[in-house]
Amino acid sequence: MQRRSLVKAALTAATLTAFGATAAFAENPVLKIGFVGVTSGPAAAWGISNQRSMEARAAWINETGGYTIGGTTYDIEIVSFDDQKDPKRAIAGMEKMAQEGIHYVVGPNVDDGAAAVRPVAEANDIMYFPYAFPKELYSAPASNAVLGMIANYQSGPAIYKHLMDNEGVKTVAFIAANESDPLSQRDSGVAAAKELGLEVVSDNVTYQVDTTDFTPVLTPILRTRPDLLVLSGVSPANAPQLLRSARELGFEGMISTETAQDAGVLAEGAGDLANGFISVGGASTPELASPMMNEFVERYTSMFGEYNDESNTKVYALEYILETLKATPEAIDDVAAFQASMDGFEAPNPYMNGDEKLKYVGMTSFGQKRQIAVPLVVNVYQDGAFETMFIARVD
Amino acid sequence: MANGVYLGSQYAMIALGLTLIFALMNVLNFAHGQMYVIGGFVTYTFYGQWGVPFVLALFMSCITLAIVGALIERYLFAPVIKGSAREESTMLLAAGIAFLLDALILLIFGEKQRGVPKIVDGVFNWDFRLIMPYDRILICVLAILSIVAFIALMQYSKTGRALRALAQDRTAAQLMGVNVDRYSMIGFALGAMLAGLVGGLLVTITGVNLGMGGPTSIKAFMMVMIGGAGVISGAIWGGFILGFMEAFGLAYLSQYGDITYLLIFVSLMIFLAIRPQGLMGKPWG
Amino acid sequence: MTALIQVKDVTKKYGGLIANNAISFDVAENEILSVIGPNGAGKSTLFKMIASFTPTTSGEVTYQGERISNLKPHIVARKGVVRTFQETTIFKSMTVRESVVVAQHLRAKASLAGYFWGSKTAKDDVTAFEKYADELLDFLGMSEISNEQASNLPQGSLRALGIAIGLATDPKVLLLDEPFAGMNHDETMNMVNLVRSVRDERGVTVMLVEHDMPAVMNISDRIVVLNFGEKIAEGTPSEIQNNEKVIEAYLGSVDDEIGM
Amino acid sequence: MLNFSKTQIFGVAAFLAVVFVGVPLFIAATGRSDFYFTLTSVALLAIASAGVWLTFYIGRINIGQGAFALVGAYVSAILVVKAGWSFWISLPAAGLFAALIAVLIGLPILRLRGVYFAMITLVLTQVATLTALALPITNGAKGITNIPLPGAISIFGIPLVPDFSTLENSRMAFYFTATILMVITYAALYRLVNSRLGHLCRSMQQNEELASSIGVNITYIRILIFAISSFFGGLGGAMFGSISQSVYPATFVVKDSVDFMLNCFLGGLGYVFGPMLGTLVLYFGWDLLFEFGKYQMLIYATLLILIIRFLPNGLLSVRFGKGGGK
Repeated sequence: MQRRSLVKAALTAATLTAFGATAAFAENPVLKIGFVGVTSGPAAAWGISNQRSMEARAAWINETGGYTIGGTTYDIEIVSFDDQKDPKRAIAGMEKMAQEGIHYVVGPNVDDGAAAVRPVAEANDIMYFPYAFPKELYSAPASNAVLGMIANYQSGPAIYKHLMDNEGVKTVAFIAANESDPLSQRDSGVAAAKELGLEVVSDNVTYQVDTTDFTPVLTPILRTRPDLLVLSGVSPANAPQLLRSARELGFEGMISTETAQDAGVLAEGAGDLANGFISVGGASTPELASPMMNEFVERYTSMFGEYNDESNTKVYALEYILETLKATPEAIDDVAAFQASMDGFEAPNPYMNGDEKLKYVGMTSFGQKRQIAVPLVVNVYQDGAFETMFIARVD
Repeated sequence: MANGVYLGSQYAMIALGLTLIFALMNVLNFAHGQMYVIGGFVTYTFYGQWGVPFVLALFMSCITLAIVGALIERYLFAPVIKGSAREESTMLLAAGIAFLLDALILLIFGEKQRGVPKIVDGVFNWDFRLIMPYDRILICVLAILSIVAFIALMQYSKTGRALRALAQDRTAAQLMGVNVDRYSMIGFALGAMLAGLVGGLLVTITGVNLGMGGPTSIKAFMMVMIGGAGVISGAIWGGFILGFMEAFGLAYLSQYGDITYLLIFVSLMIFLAIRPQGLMGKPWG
Repeated sequence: MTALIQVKDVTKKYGGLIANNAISFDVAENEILSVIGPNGAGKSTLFKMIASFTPTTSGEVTYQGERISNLKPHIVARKGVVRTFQETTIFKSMTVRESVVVAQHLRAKASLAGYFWGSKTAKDDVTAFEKYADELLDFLGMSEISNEQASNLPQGSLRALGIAIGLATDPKVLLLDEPFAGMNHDETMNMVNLVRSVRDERGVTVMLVEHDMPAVMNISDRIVVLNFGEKIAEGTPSEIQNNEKVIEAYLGSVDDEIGM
Repeated sequence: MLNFSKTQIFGVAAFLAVVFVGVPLFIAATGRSDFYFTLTSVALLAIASAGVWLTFYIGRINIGQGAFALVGAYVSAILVVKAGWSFWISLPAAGLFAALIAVLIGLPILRLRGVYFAMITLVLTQVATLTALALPITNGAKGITNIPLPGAISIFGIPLVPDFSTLENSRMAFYFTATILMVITYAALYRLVNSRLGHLCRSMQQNEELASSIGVNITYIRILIFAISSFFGGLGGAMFGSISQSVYPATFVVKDSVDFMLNCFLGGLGYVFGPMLGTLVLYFGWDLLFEFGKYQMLIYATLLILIIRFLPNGLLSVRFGKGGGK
């Protein structure tokens, strides 16, 4: 109950405004898309970037006349629910979505929430797009969850491999917050690193999310002198402090994470000490961003005052939902049709230059296509902005 | 070692504010962490955003929090304490205030992690045996100075004496002619101000975000418990002990990996069970 | 007269401080025995050790030959040795009658589960408790205030309530903690009569710790005098009145008190 | 002893009617079936809060109920998933295990009072979460997922409870299960408080020394009450695990412990049904304020502060004067 969904509140307000505005000059039928995630508390930034990117996109669509699916033009309404990172609330949120007659929901942001909403989602015919990595969410018999991003067990190996090949990284150390998600991510990261033949020199150091001084936590890990330090599942709030402490302690190796980060936060929190920090992004770097991406960023910024680079990866889920519905109009209230169409779905990726495609993947990891194909763009932070390091794909 | 001193000094300041409020009014201020966060955001806004000199920004944090604290005491805590059958009811009020401040923080300052430029660059490195960035040293010194100033205030000023009398025995203080209502308010404002001051100091190192409030409150509670509730020396001891525990404990216990914190918390529980009054406190109940 | 309670070489040390040093005396059945002494003589500590509210450092207290020191207070109470407190220690938000009913806990025949399910024994217990509470309050002359909330009572009635709570447990020995403190002459005399009737009519042995010399002289069968943690005298009121050590101790303490 | 006044009987009857008939009818009429889960949550949280209230009744501020709810959730999950027990047997087992833990932990810590007890229970919640993260049997960070729904119960071939997984509307089934449990819990709590044990608790709440001087074994009663309290916590937690079909270390955290305590404060510490009302208002109130969007939290907090400012003894103090059982 702490820090209730202030953020959610913000999101909802924005939704209402967006909705109100639409209702004012367009009388289109409304297509509701849900969001259940954490928009308050220490992890608020994750959910907020999610919610805002959805709202920015929805407002954009509505302003330009709506979204046409099967001959009907809809206005898009985003219905948001702050689960406060509490699985109990997440279930309530999913129930609320069912109540609203919503069949497509983005979120939740964390493992326990994503697992807790599964019974509700499956009972109420809701497809949901969590930002959580446990494989059992996406593997049969689970049917309704679609991984909304690239899992760390997919991006991790790609990053480690790249660094091994190009930077001569031989030893790696992991550090994670003492919470479910980061620990799970660390464990799968460690397994992946070992498989690649990297030497894992430290994998059991953890910190509490409320840590204010990371020096004592980092000291033992840095003593092992790894070539690469992986911050498993690091939250945007902790990342700058970890970077700063590590560099101040004289660490000169590479630092990476498999989650998305915000350049502004890094710049403020760690300044130049964040240079060289490797993280995962969407189509954020100038050479990759399509004009549509740039417009999106612009609209987002004017709507909420400030862009969040994490949104680069979070703009996709809504686009996937809409594009798939467009391709299979009957799926609008028939989830089975949606699922059936996932195998063959393909559409151009509007946010990236080049001929990238939107499609569902995940056969290798889950045995069924329950993941959206987002280009795995690995970024390096440099002086306040991200630069592309390399791009990879997931199957 | 140096890290212990650094962590300890900031923890001690947080704990001091909390323990002061507790001693004066028997209120466990759940909103203490939120006050700390506000302090951080105010300094961030003045120093980081508007380029006001750091010291002035810090001063603004103190003033803001002192005013907030005074208002909260005057219009919320004081009447509730008078009207409630069991004084623990103030815990609900404190929690309500924590929610309210959280809501305000989100609306005013947003959800992102915020940080300000370093006030001093560079790292003090003594042969790799002692590594300490200069800004930490500076903050640590400032924190210790503040603590010393606070103690001096409590010991030697008229206000300090009145507050101490009040903390010891409300009724007796009243009989001695201390204006209880007024000094409760001053005390609360002072406690809140300390929270704001630490928030302002630390924003230069750890940054600030709206999620820090709750965990900070809980940490502060633990420090106060270790040292002994409502005792100033206890808060300082508690702060330093927790600071050292984190600084050393993590270094030595890190080999146990994931259960490091479990060990720390369990030992804390055992300590409290054996010595419930903390190090310096009197049994209370 | 046989010794009901025997205090044998009881010593209490707090760190290096000796609060009681090898105190010994007996309390006979059906007598009123007072322990007196100047401030800081160790009366309260001794009292607490007898009721097992604090452990002894060495020595022991027996009741009917059984050790009652260094146990839990409720066990001592169950054996029949019950203490009262000074006036602030009451059940603040219960009425007088409720307090007395609750205090009959020791007499309960039914188990706690029996009470929960409302067994026959439990119902009988409750009826019996309420009846006895009324009797007891009547006996103590407190019927009129039986429905008053304890926190609203004047000081004198609080003291009586304390004794009522103690008596409700149906004790063999009642230990009274400064029953006359802060009372004026009339109130003291009422209390003296009350304590006496407790002994005379209910056969309760009374041991009390007190300051008020005239009242103690009036009420006690025998008196034990402590000073600086040592027993300096024991005897009937008249013996004590003429004991030089006692006079010296009390004069000395008066000086001390003035000095403070 | 069961001499209820007519008003009381009427009140209880009205309450039961609302819970078991009114709510389902209302939901059927409005189609707001999401209320089932919200109200189920309220019922379960109210059960756990009842436990916290009980520890308040012996004068202890308990911020550790989250720990026992977590224990309950894990015990039930482990018994169902790893040992293949029926959920209905694992439910009381979860409560009993939580009670057992409470006895072990209560022995040293129940000597503490006031804020000290409050703090140590707060730390206890942290310890529970961290233990769940560290133990192999709890599956550590990965939690326990895919917990089957409660199965059928039948006695002598007569089906009493259907298999939840075959039900079309398991929400309603959970709602009834949770509310029945809640009604039983509060009936038990009411009996307890108004029986001799309750009187002894009250005597301890007001003065432990005096209570022990009249022969009350305060250690025993403290432990007993703490165990009962934790039993309720374990029960509520186990039910929750079953609804979400998953348990994680973060299923119950410090925030939940604090919430349980606030529910009691808000409803009123002097009233048995206080925690139930408090839970309803705090949990459901938040959902109702959903419409206010951005300002939801602000309004919620402001209302909370106003309530405590003007009704410092809890919501129920409006209706009843002082003290009193119900």
